[in-house]
Formats: sequence, C-alpha cells, structure tokens
Amino acid sequence: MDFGFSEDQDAIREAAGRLLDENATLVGAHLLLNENPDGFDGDLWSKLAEGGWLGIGIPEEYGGSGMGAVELAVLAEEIGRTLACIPFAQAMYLVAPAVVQHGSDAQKSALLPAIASGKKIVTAALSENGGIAPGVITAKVSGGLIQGVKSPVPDGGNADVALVAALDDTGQPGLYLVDLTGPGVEREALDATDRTRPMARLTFDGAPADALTGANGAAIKKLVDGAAILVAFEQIGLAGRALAVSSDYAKERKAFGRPIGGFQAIKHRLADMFAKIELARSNAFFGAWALASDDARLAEAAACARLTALDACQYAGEETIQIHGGIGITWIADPHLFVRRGWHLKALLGPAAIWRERLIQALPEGNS
Amino acid sequence: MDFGFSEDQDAIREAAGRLLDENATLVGAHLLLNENPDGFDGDLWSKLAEGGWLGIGIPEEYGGSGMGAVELAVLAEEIGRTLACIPFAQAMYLVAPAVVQHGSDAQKSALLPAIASGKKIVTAALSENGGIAPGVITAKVSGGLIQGVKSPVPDGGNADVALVAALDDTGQPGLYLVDLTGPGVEREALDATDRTRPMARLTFDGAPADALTGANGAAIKKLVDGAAILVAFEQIGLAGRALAVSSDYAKERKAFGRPIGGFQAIKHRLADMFAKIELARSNAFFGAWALASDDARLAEAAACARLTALDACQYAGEETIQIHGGIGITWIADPHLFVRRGWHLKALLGPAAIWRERLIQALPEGNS
Amino acid sequence: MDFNDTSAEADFRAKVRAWLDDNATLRDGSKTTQDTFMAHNPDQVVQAGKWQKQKADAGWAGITWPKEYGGMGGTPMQQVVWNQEEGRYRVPPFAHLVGVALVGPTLMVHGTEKQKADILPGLLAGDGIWCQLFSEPAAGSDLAGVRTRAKRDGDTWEITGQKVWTSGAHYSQHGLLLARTNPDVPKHKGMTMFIVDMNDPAIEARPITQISGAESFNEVFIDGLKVSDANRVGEVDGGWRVALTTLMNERLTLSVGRAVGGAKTEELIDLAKRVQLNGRPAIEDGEVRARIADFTARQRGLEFTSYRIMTSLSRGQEPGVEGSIGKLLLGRLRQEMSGFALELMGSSAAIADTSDAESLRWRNEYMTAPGNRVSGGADEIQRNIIAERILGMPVDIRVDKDVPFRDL
Amino acid sequence: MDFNDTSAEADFRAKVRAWLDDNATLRDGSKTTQDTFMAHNPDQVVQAGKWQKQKADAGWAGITWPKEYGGMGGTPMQQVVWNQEEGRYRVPPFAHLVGVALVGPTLMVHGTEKQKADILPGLLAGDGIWCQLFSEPAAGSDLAGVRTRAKRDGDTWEITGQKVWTSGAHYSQHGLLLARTNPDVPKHKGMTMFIVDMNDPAIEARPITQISGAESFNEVFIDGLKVSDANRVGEVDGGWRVALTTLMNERLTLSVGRAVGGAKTEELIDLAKRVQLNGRPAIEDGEVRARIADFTARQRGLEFTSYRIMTSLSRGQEPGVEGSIGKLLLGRLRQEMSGFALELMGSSAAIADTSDAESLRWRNEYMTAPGNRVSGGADEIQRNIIAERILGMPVDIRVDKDVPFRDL
Repeated sequence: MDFGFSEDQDAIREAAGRLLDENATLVGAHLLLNENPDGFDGDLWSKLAEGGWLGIGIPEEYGGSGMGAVELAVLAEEIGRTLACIPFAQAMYLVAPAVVQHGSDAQKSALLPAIASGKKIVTAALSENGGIAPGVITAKVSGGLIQGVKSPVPDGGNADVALVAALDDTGQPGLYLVDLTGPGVEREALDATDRTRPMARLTFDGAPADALTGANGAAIKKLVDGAAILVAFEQIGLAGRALAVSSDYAKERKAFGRPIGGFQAIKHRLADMFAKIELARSNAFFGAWALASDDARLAEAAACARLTALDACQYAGEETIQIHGGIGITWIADPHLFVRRGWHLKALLGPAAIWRERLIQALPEGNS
Repeated sequence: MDFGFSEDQDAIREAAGRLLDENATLVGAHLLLNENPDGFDGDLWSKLAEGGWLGIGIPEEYGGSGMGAVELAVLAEEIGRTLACIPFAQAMYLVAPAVVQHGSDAQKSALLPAIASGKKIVTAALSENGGIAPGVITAKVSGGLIQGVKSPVPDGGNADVALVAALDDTGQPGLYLVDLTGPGVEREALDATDRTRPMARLTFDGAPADALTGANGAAIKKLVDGAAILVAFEQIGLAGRALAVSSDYAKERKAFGRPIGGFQAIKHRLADMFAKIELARSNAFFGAWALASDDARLAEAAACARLTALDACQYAGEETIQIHGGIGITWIADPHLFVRRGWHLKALLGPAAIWRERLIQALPEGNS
Repeated sequence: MDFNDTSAEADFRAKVRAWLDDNATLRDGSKTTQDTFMAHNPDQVVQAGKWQKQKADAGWAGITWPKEYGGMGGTPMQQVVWNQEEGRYRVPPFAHLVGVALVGPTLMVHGTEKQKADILPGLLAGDGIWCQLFSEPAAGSDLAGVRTRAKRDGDTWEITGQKVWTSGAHYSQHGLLLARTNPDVPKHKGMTMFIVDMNDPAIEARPITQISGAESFNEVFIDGLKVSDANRVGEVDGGWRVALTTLMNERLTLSVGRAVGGAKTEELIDLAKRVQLNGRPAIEDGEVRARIADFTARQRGLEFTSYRIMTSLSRGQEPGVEGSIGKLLLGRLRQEMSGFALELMGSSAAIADTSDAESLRWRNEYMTAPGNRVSGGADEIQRNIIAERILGMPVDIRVDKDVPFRDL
Repeated sequence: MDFNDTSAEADFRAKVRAWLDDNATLRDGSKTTQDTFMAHNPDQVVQAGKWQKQKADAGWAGITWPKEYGGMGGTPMQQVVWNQEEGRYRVPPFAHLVGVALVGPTLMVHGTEKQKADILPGLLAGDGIWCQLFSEPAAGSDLAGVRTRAKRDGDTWEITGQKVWTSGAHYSQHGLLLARTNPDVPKHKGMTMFIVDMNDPAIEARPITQISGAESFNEVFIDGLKVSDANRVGEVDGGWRVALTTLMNERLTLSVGRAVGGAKTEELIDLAKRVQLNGRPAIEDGEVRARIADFTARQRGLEFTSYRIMTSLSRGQEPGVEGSIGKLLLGRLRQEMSGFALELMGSSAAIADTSDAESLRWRNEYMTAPGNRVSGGADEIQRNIIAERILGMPVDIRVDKDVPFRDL
C-alpha cells in the first residue's frame, strides 16, 4: 500500500503550482471580480493550454497527455489553491471524461483536441432550478433537438459547447453535446455569488443535440461521483489557501500587544481548520485511488470526500472572515473570495444534503 | 411585562436552596451511587416534606400550599442544582398535576395529601421500550384491570402508586392510577445510567387501574409539555452546577504555571456553557409563564425550553469532564454525576428528536 | 413573571399607537429589515431628520432622557414599547440612533454644563446626525490602541490620524472622537475625547464597501483638524472613562434593539415548503425539520433573552449578563440559518436569481451575518467578558499592560 | 497512490496469516473491542505473556525492532500488516505494548550498552510487563511538572512521590519512571529517568475506577524506593529528552494503532433499523440518515488518515501532522456517535437493559470516549501542537519558563 503521491506526481504539482502562482493571484481575482464579472482569466487559460495542462486527462491520440485521475487531482488542488478564475472544472471533471468514456470516434475527434488545446471552452449543464439529481431533469431531446432550461450553468455565457443532461423520448436521462454558438440557444448571464466564476441560464429551443451513446442514468451518476472527488481536491486547495492567508494574518496582526495567533481562541480555530482540511484530504486520497482504479467503492468514496471537503471549505471560509475581524467583512479584502468560491464549488454538484443521502444509499448496510 | 421573579419567589429560592444545600451534597450523591443504587435520599425527602416543599403545587384543601407553576419551577432549579437524589420529578411535574386537573374528589383526597406529606411515593409510568410518545402505548386497561409492561420507570421500585399511560377498550390513550403494592404488579430493578436515580421495569398482569376521567391523548400531551418546562428548570440547575464546579476547578487547577481558567481554550468553553444555559433559561422563563397562565403557546414554549435545556445540559456535562482532564474520567470525581443525571432527565421525557418534531408541529407555519 | 403589558404599559402603548396612526403608515408584510439605523441615500437622511423633529415636537424623541434635557423621563420598558410599535410602521431609518442613544447619554455624564445646554436639545430634535469615531485600523478588538494624535496648543487641539468602521460618517454633521494625547503612559491612560465638526474640510470620510455590497461605514481621515478645548469631553487623558460610558450604552442599544435581528425561522419554513430535496418538498425531510426546530428554539431563546434584559432595565439593574450572550449567539445563529437556507436552494445558492427576490435576500443575510460576529465586540471578546467578569476566570496575560504607548 | 498491498506486502501478509492460522483462532463477528492492551484479570496477564513468548520464538514479536536487539528489522508497513491480521484472531490483550512499543525504542536510543543487553531480549520475549510512570496529580497536560523526588546518595537514588494514570501498573513487573532530581533549575531541566522494579515493596499501585466502571490505570505511591544508578536512563537532569523519545513513540503507537477505534457507523445503521422514531423505523428519518452519513464520512476520513501515516512511516518520514489530527478528531467523533446512539434509544438510554447487550455497549462507548479526549495529550494540547508546530503560531506565553521549579 502507498497512500501518497509519486515523484512524478509531485513534479506535476510543482510545475503546475509555479505556473499558477505566477499567473493567478488574489489581486487578479479582485480585478476580475470588479471589472469583468462575466469573463474569465484568458491569459492564464492560454498559458495552461500552452503548457499542456488542459489535456492532462485526455488521451494522447486526442491531443492530451493521457495521464490519470490522480494527476488531474494534483492539478485540481493547485487550481483551488490559487483561486484560478478559469472554466476548468466543468470541462475537465465532467465533459472530457464523459466524451472519453462515452463519445464516438467522431465526437472525440471533434471535441477532445479542441479542449486540450484550449481552443474550445466547454461546460456541463446539469442543474435545473438549482437541482442536480437525475430526478429533476425536465429538458427533453426529441428528433435530435433539445428543449428546456438549464440553470445555473457555470461559464454558460462563455462556453462554445455544453454537455447537457436531458431526457429522451422514452423519459430516460442521457447526456448530449450542444453547440452553444448555434441556433436554438439563448444565454442569460446570472448574478453569480462568486463573480470570478460566471453563471448563466441556458434556454434551449430546438437546438441540435448530439447524444453520447450509453451515457445513461447510472453513467451520469458515476461521472458525477468522479467529478465530486476532483472538485474535493479544488476545495481542499481553496480551504488550504484560506488557512494559509488566515495564518499569515494571525502572525502579523497584533492586539493587546501580541500577534492574535498567540491567543488560543485564534490558534485553536486554525488548528480545527487544519484538521478538517486534512480529514477531507484523506477521503479525497481514497477517492482519487478509487477513481483511478475504477474501484467498486467509488460512490462511497466520492460522497465521503465531498462531505468532508464541503465542511472544511465552508468552515475555513467563514472563520477566515472572522479571524480577519473588521477587515474580513470588507469587499477589498481577500476573505470573501474564499467564501464565494466555496459556494461556487458547492453549487457545481449540489449541497451536502443530497450527498449524505447518496452516501447512505452507497453503504451496503444503508440500503435497507 | 415583567420577565423576572417576584420577591416571594426569590424568597422561596433562598429557603429551598438553603435546605437543599445543607442536606443534598455531592458527597451524599457519591455515597448513594456506590452503596444504595436502588434507593433514594430518605432524610432529605423527610425534610422537604416537613418544610412543606412537597406540597408546593398541590391545592391547600388537599394539604399543599397551592402555589403556581413558577414557584414549582424555582424549586425545580434548586433540586437540579443540588443533584438531590429524590423521587420528586415524576411526582410533582406529572402525577400531582394530572390528579389536580383530572382526578375525582375521591382520587384527590386519597392521593394529594399523601404526596404533600411525603407519605406516599408516586411516579409516572409513561415509557414503553424507551418511547414516550402516545403512539407507543400498548399497555391496555379492560374491566378496570391493566396488562402491559412499562420501562424504564423512574423510582418504579420504590413508588407506592404509579400514574400509568394505557389504552382503553376502544384503543384510546388515557391515564390510570395503579397501586404498585397491590396484586398484579411485578417490579424489576434496572441498571440505571444515573444510579442515584433508580429505574425499574413494571409488569402489570391484571392490576386494578383507576382511571383519571378526561385524561385523554390531548391531556397527556399537555401534561408532558408542562413537565418538560419544569424538567428544563432542573436541567438548568444541573448545568449551572456543572458550570460552577468547572469554574471552581479552572480557577484552582494550574498548568504551565497558571490556573487553567486563564487559557482561552478553557475560559471560552466556560463562556459557551454559560451562554447555552442562559439561552435555555430564557426559554424556560417563557415556558413557566405559559404554563402558569395556560397560554396557547404552551406546546411551542415547552419544546423550545426542552431543546435548549437538553443542549445546555449535555454540553455542560461533557465539557465538565473534559475541563477536569484525567480527574474527570474517574469514578470518584464529580463530573460524571452531572453527565449521568443529564441522561436521566433526558430519559424522563424523551430525546431531542421527538421534541424537534413536536416543535415544528406546534408552529403555525410548520403544520403544513 | 408576566409576559403581558402591565396596565400602565398598555396605556402607554395605546397612546403611542394612536400618535403613530396619526403620523405614519403601517407596514405590510412580516419581513422586517435588519439594518434600521443606516440611511442609504441623501433622501433618507432628509426624511430621517424630519421624522426625528416630528417625534421631538410630540415628546417621543427622548423617552428615557431626563426631562431637564428635553426628554420624557420615561422607563426603559416604555422605550421598548415605543420601539416595538414604531417598528410596525413605515418610518425612515433611525439615523439619529448614535446621537440619541450613545452620544447624548455620554454627554449627560461627562459633558460640561455648557456642552449639555448647547448640544442636547438640538441633538434630540434632529439638528444633525452624529457618528462615533473610536475604532482605528490598529485598534479593533483592542480598542484602546488608538493612534490618532491630538496635540495641544493653548486652547486649541490639533488632531491627525485615521478612524475606521465609522457608521454613517459620510452623512454625519457631528462626531465624538477618541484621540491619543499622551503616548508616554500605558495605553488606557493617555487618551482624550473630543466633539468634532464632521463638515470641517480637515476631515474626509470614505465609505467602505462590505462583502454584502452595502456601504454602511467609513474610513475617516483626519489631517490637522483644529478643535477648541471647549469641545473636549471629560478630563485630559481621561478619554477611556468617557469611552466606556459610550460603549456601555452601545451594548445596551445592541442587546435591546437588535437581539432578534435577521431573518425569522418562519421564513425558512416558507422556503422549505417551496424547494425540493431528494425528490420531496424539503419540509418533509427529517433533517430539514430538525435543523429548523433547533434554529427556532435558539431564536426564541434570544427573543426571550431580550425580554429579560428589558426586565432588568425596568427594575433599574444593569443587564450585563444577558446582553453578552445575546450578542454572542446572534451572529452565529444568523450565519448558520442563512447558510442553511442557501443549502436548501441547491445549486441556486451560487446565484441570486433576478426573478427571485428570496435568493438575493438569503445571500444578503449570509453576507451580513459575519458583521454581527465582529462588530460591537467580536465573539472572542464577548467570551472573554463572560468568562472574566461573570465567571471570575483570570484575565488574559497582558504583555502591554504597564508599557508606555510609545514603546508598544 | 495505491490502496492495495504491494506484492512484497502481500507475501508478508500471507506468511503472517499462515502462522496465525496455525497458532490462533479466528474471531467471529465484526465487533472489535476498543481496549486491546489492558489485561482485565490475572489469567489474561498469564495468557498475554505466553502469547508474547510464542510470537517472540517465531520472530514476530519485534517486527520493526533492529535485528541486533532480537527484532525482525522489518518496515512499519509490515507492523501494520501484522496488526491488521492479528486483529482478526482471538488473541490475549497486548499487555506488553508499553514495553515493546515505548520502553524498548526509548532504551535503544538512551540506554547504556549493558541496559540494552540485559533488558531488550527479555522484554521482547515477554519476561514481565512494563509500565510508564510519567504523569502525576499536578503534572497532567503540563507533563514536565513532576514532583516525585529522586535524591542521590552515592550510587543509589532514593525516590519518593506519587504517579497517576499508570496503565497496567498493578500487574507490571517493570517501570520507566521520571523523577525530579534538581528543583533549582527550570522545570524541564531538572528531571531524570529511571528503570524501577514494580515488585519492590516501596511501590504501591492502586487501581482507579473510571467513569465507565473499568479499571485500566492506577495511582502509584512510591515511598523511599532505592534505585541503583545503573538503572538510570540517560543523563542526570536529562530525563526530559528521554521522556520526549518515549512520548514520540506513544504518539506513533496511538495514531497508527487506534485511529479507527471505537464503534463503527455500520453498527449505528444496524441500531437505527431496529428502533422507532416518531412512529417509523429511525433509519427512515432524514436527520438520522444525515447524522449517520456525516459520522461515516468522518470515520472513513480517520481510517484513511491512518493509511497516510503508514505511508509516511514506510517512506521513512515522521508522521507528525496526521497523527495529531487523528488523535484530535477521534475522541469527539466517538463521543458524538455514541451519544447519538443513546439518543436513538430514547428513554432506554437511561438504563442498560440486561436483556439487551447493545444498550450496555453504547453506554460503555459513551463513557469511555471522554478518555480519548484527555489521554495521550488532551484535545487542547493537540490543537496547540498543530497550531504551533505546523502552522507556526506563536507559542503560549509561559509564565513558568525561566523560573526554578522550587519557586513555582
């Protein structure tokens, strides 16, 4: 057994981390937040494409580097840590795996190289009315054309192609590729809680929808489980950054003649943040292994990773505000960036309540 | 509006508190725990009877002092505070009110003076298999004779008379007085979590059961609501004592050259205990008023008082152990007394889960 | 123990209600606004001034103020009755709160006779809005750490420095300002309090945007402000005593007026009935019911705690105990409740749907709740207060206790 | 990142399993006992000694011990594999844990050559049980506060004082004892470590009853015990360094061996299926499902955290980080989970029904969980360790730092 990263994986972390540290700063996030809330960090995106980072989970024959889930997880944590403002998550954790697993040769050739090279922005449109469970889908595909409304869709305003969950003529859920620049598509920007990651409402009125064969309800569930594990790494990166920022502040900021980090009220809370993050990390490690090795415990692993990562992320964000005191509740300070990104990552795959239920159902004993 | 106690009520607190402080000590509780786990503090009981304290809620015409729910609440808090080991709660919060409200003249004359004078020990037998909701009752009265098993019953081994919840021939729940010293009654002592407050299983096999007319399902629910408020005062007294003991220890015990109460890890936890207790107290105050004035918001008030008192009590008990460190996990130390009494008071009227449901149903908006 | 009005209270309530009926319009709907003392635009400032004058003319403006200062000489309980009743009407924000509830009572204790005569009547009548210039970038929880410097030259003081978190500074005419006058003594002993003119060009107020997007408070830059010694409040170097009076009144105001602020659990039930969870209306889910029940029990407890404070006040006692717990528990409750409401919205928590005012409202609640936990004495400070003053725990070790301010 | 055995690990596991199959009996049922290193009666002590000898003869007793001291010279991961496999069999409690995992490794670092030669082989072979005499009534979290006094007279030391929380002292033959030898220097600098004979009449061990009713540890009274200087471990006044080695090994042992102790959430599901809540099987209630799911996610997290520790160990790194979080989170999880199980039992939580072993088991779990939160470094100490050593926060102000012990 080896529950750590290989040297190659550590090298990936270091290289990706360096690129991200140089290009994705909190100052940059504030700028985007205030000046371009419907956009994303195009420079960083180009650099990631040039460095081959967008193809990390895509097979070599389709222009990627064909690495595995663990390598993607390493990158995800770095993206979370640096609060990178890019349309990465939906593309890499949902669209690319869906196309790799279920796409035809033609679909793969059309999309995967374009994703890996950064030429096409893609997103996944799973939510309707805030729900992501298969049961909430009402969008419908008939005769190759899709009708329905998806909201909120991350990067829905900027994406070229969306992977859309919809029902077929027989009422079965499936996944469809829809060209968002084509006919029958209306996009409306939404007021996103995390303005560094734009959200949109997509209204389909007869847009051509290209089915991914075999992407049925069970396949969607499995894709979402995999995405949950990768998002957990982003959350851990994000929460870890919040902890780092809080720790730095606690060492600098003085009250009553000494750094506030010397008061147990603060230092013990930082320790609790750390413990929650490491607990989530342990679950995420198991999740990454389960995803990479297609283990039967994937669903359980995904739920455990997501639940503990959600908790760590929310606690870290909220207490980062508190530890910063008055500064923490101002718009120009960093803490609210962590809180807002936390809600964004929660929204991608739904709140704890549905994952608790998924976990109970995934346990052999829970399935009464 | 006046949300405090009157001078008379303060005088009751002082007099009862003095009597209890002199006679109910933690040393005495340890003695009972180790040497007479099925008994109770008979000396204290006699002194309370002599002082007229057992008749505080009983009308003057039946040998009591005819005071109200607020005065009884004052006494309840003192009993909780001193961890008195006496068969008080069931008798005063459930049996006496039930007989006062629903008893015939004959029933009142037979029982109330005997309760007030301490001559008879009475208890309420509501639980079956750990449940106290009306829906769990299976004990049955037919032709004036009762069949069934009640467990756990506080003081069931020592009581002369029990107020028993049972179904009649038509399946409707009601309350019955049963002479536990008479025929058809079997008692079995149980291994109580709080050994200073004995528990028993009562098995009825054709014991004579004397119905309290009109004590139907709604009446039982209302009685239990009233009892929950009075028990909340006991819980507040208990939690307050745990806090006092913890505070004293934190001021005396030194580590790293100073009292542990000087470390924020300890002092802030004591502050949290205090806040939880005072929150419960506020709810209990409103409950006492609602009970005394028969207000329509009684059910809501009872649930709020119980929920916050349960929380305060459990937190205070568990953290009292923790603050005492190694000493806290030893049998001869005081902290576990608080924890055990806390579980006893929880058991009297059931855990938080059922009270949360009662609260939601008591809210106008919750009754969807 | 009586939850109902006494007959005297009922009479008073009837009189208040009659006057309000004649002079204001009842609100519709149950949703109260949280932020009732901030004016959000110049028009509100004007309206607030008019309403204050109208109340003053009718004798309602200073219910607990002594008659000698133009008040009604009433009881704290009458003030509570007034607050309850006024809250039912559509009235402007109470922008004069700082002046009436904090500055006025401070001047009554520490002001000179001339200051009291010159200022108090006009203050009550709405002649200008006041703000409180205590906090500084380096003086948050450690309030005595102020660095804003006041230097004396004869009968004039020259003040330079920076204040922060000053509510309403941008539309205030008057300020109560705490400055460092002696850096050679330990920090609590070298401060002095002044009345300043917020319209003086030496003062610049810049609103701060909060994480909710609102702008309630300011950074205030003071550069060479000249203040006559006649506008000093209390002794030279005795400013901390004056500040403590203001802070005590602030705690009172916060705990009586706002202990039950924020969204109500009834609104949460409302939301849970309309959204789905795991294929059913969320209100049918046991966890949702349990969470809402717990929030309700805590919220009721805070409501009744505020009644205990009122009772203490009406008995002439100081309500220290209950005030600190209300303050401590409210912020966290608001944060948890609004966070839970957002959870219930699922992925929609990440947007404020323009077609749905509710999502915006809960997000706003969630983004303003943290302010409850840091302003007016952060959670950590409240816990220290409870532990030290009520439970008698040793005070924190203070490394700066006997050190001259300039050596810190 | 591989969750499965390497082929070398699989080989080793097969060998272990073959030997265990030949020498022990498989357990039935999934319920593991929490307390695996305490002997509860003299017969268990005897059995433990026999089993230790049997393992030693076959070469399994000191898997990670160097070969020169009679060990196998194996990897920490092999130790883990052994622990996992041995746990599947019905074997006596590992009463020799303190000797093998704490005292042995301490002597290897700090013992004299003669001590190592005399003691280590027999220790491994089960010649007597060891206990660790560090804690005292006034030295709990502040472990360096020991007052037990050792005074030198030529080559003999005379020791008098009191120890407490000494696991297994009442059936141990040997002890490692920390005593104050110099009260004129600050407290960390005046202690010395000794090997003592627990059978000496100058030592009396009195078992302490815990709140669960069990008796796992002792008060130990030492009155005029004579110890030869040859039994001193490490330098005179250098005992703190020796103790740190022991404590580091204790942390390792606690975090690897017991990070997933206590009841399993599977048992909670089992219970929730059989009890009723609000008129339905509790497992159907949304809150019950939510709580169990959260407990499960946390418990799995702790399990996987222990795997991270094993990985660090097998890579030759020190597993500081993960050990502290496992320790910190486990106690609270056990307390919450068992408390919740009792809640599910309703009023029956207040009794342990003789007809129902389960209620007794959950009550016992609830009454032993607090021990997890205070022993081996209380929660508060773990948080300090994490904050100071990992996050770099300033250490607590230490008023006793440079003060001679006798002036404290």
